Amino acid sequence: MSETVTVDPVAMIYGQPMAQMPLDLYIPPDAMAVMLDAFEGPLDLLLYLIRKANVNVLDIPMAPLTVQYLTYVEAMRTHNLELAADYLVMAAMLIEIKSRMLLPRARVAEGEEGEDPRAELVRRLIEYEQMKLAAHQLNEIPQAERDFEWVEVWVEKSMLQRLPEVSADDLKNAWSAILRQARLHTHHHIQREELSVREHMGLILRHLRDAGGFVEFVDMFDISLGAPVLVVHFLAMLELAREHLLEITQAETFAPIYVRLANGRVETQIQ
Amino acid sequence: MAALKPRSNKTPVVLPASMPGDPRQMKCVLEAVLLTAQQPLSVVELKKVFVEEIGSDVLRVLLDELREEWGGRPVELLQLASGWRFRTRAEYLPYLERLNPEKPPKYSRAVLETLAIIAYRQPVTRGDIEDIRGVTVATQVIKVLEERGWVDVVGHRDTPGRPALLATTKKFLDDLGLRSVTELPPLEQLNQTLELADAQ
Amino acid sequence: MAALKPRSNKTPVVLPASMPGDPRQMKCVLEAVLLTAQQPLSVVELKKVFVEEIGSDVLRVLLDELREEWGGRPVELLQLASGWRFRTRAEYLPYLERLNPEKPPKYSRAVLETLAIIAYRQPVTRGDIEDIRGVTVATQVIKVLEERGWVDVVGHRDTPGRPALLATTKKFLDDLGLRSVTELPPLEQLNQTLELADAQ
Repeated sequence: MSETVTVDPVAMIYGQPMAQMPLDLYIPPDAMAVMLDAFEGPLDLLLYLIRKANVNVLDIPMAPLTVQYLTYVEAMRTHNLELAADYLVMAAMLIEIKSRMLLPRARVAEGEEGEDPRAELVRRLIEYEQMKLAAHQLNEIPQAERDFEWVEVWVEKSMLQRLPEVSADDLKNAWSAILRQARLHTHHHIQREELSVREHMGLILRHLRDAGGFVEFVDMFDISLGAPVLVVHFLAMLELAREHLLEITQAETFAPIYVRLANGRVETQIQ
Repeated sequence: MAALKPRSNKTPVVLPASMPGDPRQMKCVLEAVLLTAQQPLSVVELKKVFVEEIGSDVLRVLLDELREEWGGRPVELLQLASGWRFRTRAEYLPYLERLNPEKPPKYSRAVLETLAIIAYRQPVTRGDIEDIRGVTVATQVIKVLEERGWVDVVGHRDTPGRPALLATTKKFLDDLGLRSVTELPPLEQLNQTLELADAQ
Repeated sequence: MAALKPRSNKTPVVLPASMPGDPRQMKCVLEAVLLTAQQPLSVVELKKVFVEEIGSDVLRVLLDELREEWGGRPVELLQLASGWRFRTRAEYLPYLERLNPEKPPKYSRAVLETLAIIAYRQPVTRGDIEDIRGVTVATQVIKVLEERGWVDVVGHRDTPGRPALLATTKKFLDDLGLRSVTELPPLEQLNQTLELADAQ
């Protein structure tokens, strides 16, 4: 597993032997600065190095990787790039792994090997790589505002005429207020009235209005409504006559009785 | 470096060929633009949308066609002073309203009391209402109720000036969910309640 | 006393008869409401639009039909995490951009990787993100995502310092056209030779 260390070192970096010169190490300083700045961190840099070497992540050759990593970190320093402490922590970790791999593997149990010193690094690399790819895929998904717009058709609210709501209770309360008020002005009395008679007074006036102001008495009644309604209707008619709102006429005995609006005039302003 | 592409215009979908001479495609573009616009778009602005030069006359024809195509839909394309815009038809506003209900407006006390008097004492003249309320009834108050279709003139009292007699309409009953005026809260109860309340 | 149903149809506008059993009319109403909505509308919200009681299943069928009817149009109806909403198809963006050349938000790799970690590993603390990325996460990075409304704090881990637990929001899913986190692209199963997406 660790046969890579057998190559003769070509250089010593941080006291470590360098197996071979990183092949792509010479890059014009400006380009180098731009490139180094593009790494998202030590894991990103390590992934880049591993990809360049086209090696199996499960069997990382620690020595050359460590050498290359340190070379890049050194390059970052010389270019005065802001070098996060994370890079140095990673350097220490790499060196530690590498040195542990030089030691004979301690036997944990019969026939079993102890954990590979690279295991934790591999796990982290794989996880980071996975998230890096996921970030790339996320960015491919069409995004609101960047790749599409939401439809939002204009609504002209003023086109909706909002009318107040009134309930029978509102009327009752209004009436209570009126009664209280009326009590203060004792000069007039509000008596209890037979409501249905009042309603039928309106119905009769409307009927006459719609009929041109003149209707035969018997046509004023709808027999199908039943006796109580007919009586109320009749009472309403008498009340209207008493208030001089309509006239009931009969030319002679047994002749048809006619009901007409007082003055026989049709109210022209009625729609 | 695996620099992620900042923009993802790598939609697999082929861009619509919007060459002049494909009016259907151009109308689709106009539709997309107008459905998402936050304000009316003028013909000048709409021309900017296309890469090719498009005559204002051509654009106007397309817009007219688009307006017609949307004819029977719940949303209509309008030409306003400042440009073209889609707008929801008025008859759908009540549905939108139900989604985001606002507090309904209220009638003034004068309107409510006048309505109560007309409802309970109909038919009544304006003079009757004034007698009962003890104050002058503004013409506006009666007008509000007439415009609402809740009150109308059913005749005239045969007294000097022939004042109009006001009564409630069938629409009033319908809108209040009543079958007849007799279903209004009875007055006698009210009187008693009031007397009881006052006695305490 | 007359039991009154609260009435809400007080518009002078005639309501379209949207009796259950007129799916075409109901779809028109849904269309009007969805085309004008300022955010996705859930099935529960859409039900409120109708006066009558409508089953969720019926509504879903109508929505599916509506989505299909809009199939070939420049605008599409989508089911998102927080509900249904119309949006323009991606291929129309170039036209919209020409009208409104404002640059859309473009996120750095740091922001995107942080977002990916939150989306796929949620809920996570900032420490978790730093562990995975191997670098310190700048406050600004999280702030960008929070301000977009894509990420928020959903709790605190019961460890020293009680670090905030971050998760993605419904808006994040909505803005990406997704109904659920499970619709995110599946994670690549990497175990052999590492290959970067842009490896050439």
